[in-house]
Amino acid sequence: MADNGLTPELMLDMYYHMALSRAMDDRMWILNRQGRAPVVYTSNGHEAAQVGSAFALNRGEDWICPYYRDLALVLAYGMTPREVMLHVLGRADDPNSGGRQMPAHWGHAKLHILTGGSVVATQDVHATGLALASKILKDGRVAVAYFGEGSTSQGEFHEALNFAAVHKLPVIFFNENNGYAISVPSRKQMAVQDVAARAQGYGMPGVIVDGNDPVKVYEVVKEAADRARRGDGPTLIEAKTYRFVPHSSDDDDRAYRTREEVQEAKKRDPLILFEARLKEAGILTDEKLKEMQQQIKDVVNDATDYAEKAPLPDPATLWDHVYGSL
Amino acid sequence: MADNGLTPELMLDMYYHMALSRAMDDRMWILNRQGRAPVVYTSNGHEAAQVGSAFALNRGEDWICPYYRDLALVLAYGMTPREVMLHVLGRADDPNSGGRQMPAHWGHAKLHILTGGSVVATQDVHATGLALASKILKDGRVAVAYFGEGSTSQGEFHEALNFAAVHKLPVIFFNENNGYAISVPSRKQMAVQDVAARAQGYGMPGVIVDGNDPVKVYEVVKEAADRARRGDGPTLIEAKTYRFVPHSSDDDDRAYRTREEVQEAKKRDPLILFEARLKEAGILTDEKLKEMQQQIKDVVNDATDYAEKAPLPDPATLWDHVYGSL
Amino acid sequence: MAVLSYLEAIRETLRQEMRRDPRIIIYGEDVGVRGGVFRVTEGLQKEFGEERVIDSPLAEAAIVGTAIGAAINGLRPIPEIQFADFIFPAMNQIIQEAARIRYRSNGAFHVPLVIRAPFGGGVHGALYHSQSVEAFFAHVPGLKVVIPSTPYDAKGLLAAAIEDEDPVLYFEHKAAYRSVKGEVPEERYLIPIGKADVKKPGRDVSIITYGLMVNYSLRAAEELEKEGISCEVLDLRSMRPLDVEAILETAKKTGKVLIVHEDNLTGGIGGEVSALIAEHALFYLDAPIVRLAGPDVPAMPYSPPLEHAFMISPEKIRDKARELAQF
Amino acid sequence: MAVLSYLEAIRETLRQEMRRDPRIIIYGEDVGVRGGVFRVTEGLQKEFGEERVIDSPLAEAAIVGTAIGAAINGLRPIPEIQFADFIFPAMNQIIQEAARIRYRSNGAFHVPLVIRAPFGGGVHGALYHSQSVEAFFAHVPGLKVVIPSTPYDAKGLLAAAIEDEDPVLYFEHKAAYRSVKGEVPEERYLIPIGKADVKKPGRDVSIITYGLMVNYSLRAAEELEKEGISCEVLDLRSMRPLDVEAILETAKKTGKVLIVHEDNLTGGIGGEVSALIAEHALFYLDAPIVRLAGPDVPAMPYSPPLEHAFMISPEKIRDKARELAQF
Ligand SMILES: Cc1ncc(C[n+]2csc(CCOP(=O)(O)OP(=O)(O)O)c2C)c(N)n1
Ligand SMILES: Cc1ncc(C[n+]2csc(CCOP(=O)(O)OP(=O)(O)O)c2C)c(N)n1
Ligand SMILES: [Mg+2]
Ligand SMILES: [Mg+2]
Repeated sequence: MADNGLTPELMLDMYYHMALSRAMDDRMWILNRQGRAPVVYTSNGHEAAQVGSAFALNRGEDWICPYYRDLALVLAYGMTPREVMLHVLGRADDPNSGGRQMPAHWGHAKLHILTGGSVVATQDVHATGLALASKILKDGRVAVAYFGEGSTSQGEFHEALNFAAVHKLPVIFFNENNGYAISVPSRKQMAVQDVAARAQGYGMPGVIVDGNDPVKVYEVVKEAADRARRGDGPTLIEAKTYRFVPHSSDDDDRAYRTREEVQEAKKRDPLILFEARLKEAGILTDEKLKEMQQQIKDVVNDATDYAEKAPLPDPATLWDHVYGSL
Repeated sequence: MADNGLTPELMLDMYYHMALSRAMDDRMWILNRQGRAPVVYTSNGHEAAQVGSAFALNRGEDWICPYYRDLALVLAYGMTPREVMLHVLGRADDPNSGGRQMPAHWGHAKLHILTGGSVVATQDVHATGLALASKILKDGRVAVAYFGEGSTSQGEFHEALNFAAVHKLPVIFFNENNGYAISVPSRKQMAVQDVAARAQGYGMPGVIVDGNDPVKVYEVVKEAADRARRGDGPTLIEAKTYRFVPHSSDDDDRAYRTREEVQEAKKRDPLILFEARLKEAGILTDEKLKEMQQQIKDVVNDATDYAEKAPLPDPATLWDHVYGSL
Repeated sequence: MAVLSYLEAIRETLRQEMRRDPRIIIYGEDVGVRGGVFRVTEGLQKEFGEERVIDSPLAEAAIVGTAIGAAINGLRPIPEIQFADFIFPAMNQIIQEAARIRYRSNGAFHVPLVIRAPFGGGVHGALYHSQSVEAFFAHVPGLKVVIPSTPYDAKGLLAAAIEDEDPVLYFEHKAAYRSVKGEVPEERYLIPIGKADVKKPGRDVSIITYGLMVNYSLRAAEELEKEGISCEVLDLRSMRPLDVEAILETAKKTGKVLIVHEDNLTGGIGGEVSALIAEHALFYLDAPIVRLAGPDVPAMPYSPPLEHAFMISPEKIRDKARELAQF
Repeated sequence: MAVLSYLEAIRETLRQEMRRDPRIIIYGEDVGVRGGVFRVTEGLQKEFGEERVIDSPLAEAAIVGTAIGAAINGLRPIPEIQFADFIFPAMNQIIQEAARIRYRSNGAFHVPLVIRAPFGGGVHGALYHSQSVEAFFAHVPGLKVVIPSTPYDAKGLLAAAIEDEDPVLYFEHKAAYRSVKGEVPEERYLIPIGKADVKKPGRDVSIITYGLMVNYSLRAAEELEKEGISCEVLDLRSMRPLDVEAILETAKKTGKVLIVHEDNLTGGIGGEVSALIAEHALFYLDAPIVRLAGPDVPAMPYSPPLEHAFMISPEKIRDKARELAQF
């Protein structure tokens, strides 16, 4: 594992962010069930794919363009748990949107996390545009768009990949393929098995990676980023993953998938797998793990308390930021 | 050649329609230069691809969804030269649009030629929808969308192919790849050589065919139509072709391609090649050719005269056909 | 007569219509197995099968565009856009294709198509699950746009939309889905598209509105009644075509007009309604024509204080109507 | 001062701005080698290179969407949509993304972007090369929409749009490209977005309009002047934000308002202008507010008699204004 640049410290840090994300996620759902958050989304199950990819980037400098599924990603990219909770609870100081957007609509200018709306696949095009500017300005940045496999049916996915390939832009298209678009299974979404199969038709590499393995994900993203920075153009990466809980707090996944299927998938829970692996490699000890779990508990509690005490937006601010100037 | 179902008579008829289209096309440009037609488009150079494909279909029953390049196609599909000229000259009796649309915006309900607008690639989706209905209604029809390679950059191209593949619809996507989208060469349009390369990513066959050979085109379209009717789903066909004249009468192609390039391409003029081939095979004699040429001349003259004498639309009809009923 | 919710009225109408006409198909994202994210189409796939209730790929242009093709080839498709906010990728197909096909083909082709979409705010949907998009389509000749305010109207307008030979956008207010209930006859009936409905007659002020705001306006009117102010509430029902006659009639009757909609003020339906009155009933007016509408900010924010500040409420309507009555 | 055509004014402004600011890039279909289908960008790729004047793939959502990304990462993109009619595939990027990014990010991000597109009819462009699409965007908070009527305004408004920190739609009337000429100063100047301009003062009737119709209205006003009817012609210049003050001022001054646009009547800018007057200047009016606009048919037909019947002409404006003066 040494030659990929991942030190034990970095791997522990990866694990920390995966576990932190899972804990934050669990907390958000509790807040929802308690009626304190009208709606929440989840990254439960996607943590390895997201954290692995984040660590392969020049965090805070490269652009990431997340979607609502990407809690673990933005945490690994530098958003603090307090910031996340301010967002989830729609507080005035939410750096993502000042409480304007639904939870999980990320955006953090200082961290180079692009603001996202709800319309799927638009960020694929934005990432391409960020990369176009990077190419022209020679700023050395790579842009990464994150998206679900369902969203690849959108025309804008296609337009983005085509444009990026023609102009050999420093952009990575990172697909989190969890097999479902809300209730629609991927066989009703596309007639091929793999999203990556589309890459060839655009003239870019298409890479499939085990989304439950953060190290593998780290490696392929690193390679794609290197390629992008060398001026060799975009890469489409498909991380095979699974969403362990419903699409959002408004969803009920029992309508469209069996409990057996979910249980089966959970056998490959990336958090548990990575924990075992780190322990096996002697990187993570029981003691360290306990310490980390306590730390995470504290951090999540702190973030929740902090956000719950934070003020809601002043209604008068409704009119702010429509335009820069009129 | 016998086993493909193309009798000498059919091949002569193919040739006739190719030559007729070329003559109609030339006449349209003359009308434009004389100020009698404000704008005209062309199928000059695309005749083999269009006529070959038309003959492979159940003409008048299967649906075709043409674009502005498809004069030879609609002629081979049964639109009469008079009807074409009524359209080109914006006459009231134009069956395509009653003089409402620009020339080359085809549509003929009785012939199952779907009405088209100018926005490229929308017809790809309509063909898919026609085929969806055919599958449900089991009417045995195949739908064929025709489009340029430039238009494959549109999101709707992607959405159509994906939808068609998922639902295994009886539809054919027929690309006329002439290497340019107005002035933009295909290397600036896509990072792959062949449009057909995209088929695999949708889970359908992608077939490249020499667009200057009407028989080859006929054969691959026939095969795709059989496949569609069998319930095996869509096919993407790419006919390699070339446009010998400017994009439209408003274009000046000297701005973006050399005369040498055009001359070189004209060495493979499908009309000349097919003529030579039919002569060689003894299907076309000099005498027959002369006779045909005279017939075409007469037909084109007749169509032009007929259309020029035909009345323009009554201004009061501006208000017709906004709705079926209010 | 059965009392149904707004949502149930829509579902039962879909069911009744599908039983009546085998050419009807429904499709969209999650409409099949899941029965739609709001469960409007729940149970329909079970009854009518996977071929008539289709879980489509996540692609709105394809959803609408293939529906156009299917309509032309003999079906009566009722595609669903999961949220009205997500209709923009299909704008090109709706405006450039569906709306113009009859006209551009000189009547040779037409597109009988009903596009259903939930719209509107007040449900913590934030910027992208709260939008009102009717004004974009009401501007387009060739389209019809209807918005029911009650379960009764929901049924009659949906049946009429399905019966129509042209593309109809049918917007459903998601805050009304479960909160608005009413009697709905079992048998099929049509409410003509393009006809407004006086939901409450009155003398002093005309409130012209549609959708959920009809319900809010009725509440406001009820309160004002106690104060001795008599409001007439005109439910437009159809945004295109507008019922010009009914609009002018109520304006002439009361001489004071308040137009209410949740959509952003500028460029909304209200401007058109006001302009019609200002051109054709100007001298009947006793007061300026007032519009009460969503503020001109890009879309409805999430956080409750902001959402509340954005939304039109019965109180806001009452206050404006009172002001106008006292003018 | 040099006399330039409307088209030349736009081209020279692009050139001047690109020389001034190296962050500006232009892209779109055929804008490079071909210099645009109308030749607006002719010579720019030669001067500024392939990296700053880019022939893009045929994909409007990508053209606008990548411009959004590029703008956020430090460039000042000026994408061209080849015809305004082809802007619909980019609707989602313009309305849902460009317009809402500042708001949804609470001001953390913004999108300085100018989308240029030729619009309008009267040039045998038929249904898909003649459309007026400004009303769709004028309805959207977060966007600005400008339409110049003269070469002078074309320059000043384009420079202002480029200077603006928010997305601006800049529509150019294609019938004005070569037919409208005027003096244009060499040096850079800005015309503030949101300010209308009295193109001709008058006493009897206010004609409120924009784009090519300003030129037609001036012709109509000139003729009426001979008949002793004095028209004021107000050029809105900016469809969003509207110059409410200027609109009310002219309405109050003459008491008779004729609103003219080429876009379809219903749901067009005219309704909004009329509603503003009916709410804020009602009692100054001496006559109904009249709108003269494109007919409510899906789009402009090709054949000359139909195109002629659709288009607003100086004569039609003159007749309406006269009628109003005599009211
Ligand atoms: C254009 C658009 N249409 C519909 C939706 C509603 N919607 C939100 S998420 C979703 C499914 C997305 O599935 P996928 O892309 O696979 O991502 P996942 O949630 O599985 O990570 C849908 C249909 C949307 N957000 N945008
Ligand atoms: C959506 C859209 N954008 C732009 C145009 C303008 N336009 C008309 S034809 C054309 C080029 C099309 O090229 P291609 O698809 O290769 O077809 P060809 O003309 O070469 O047969 C363009 C850009 C259009 N018609 N539709
Ligand atoms: Mg998914
Ligand atoms: Mg081409």
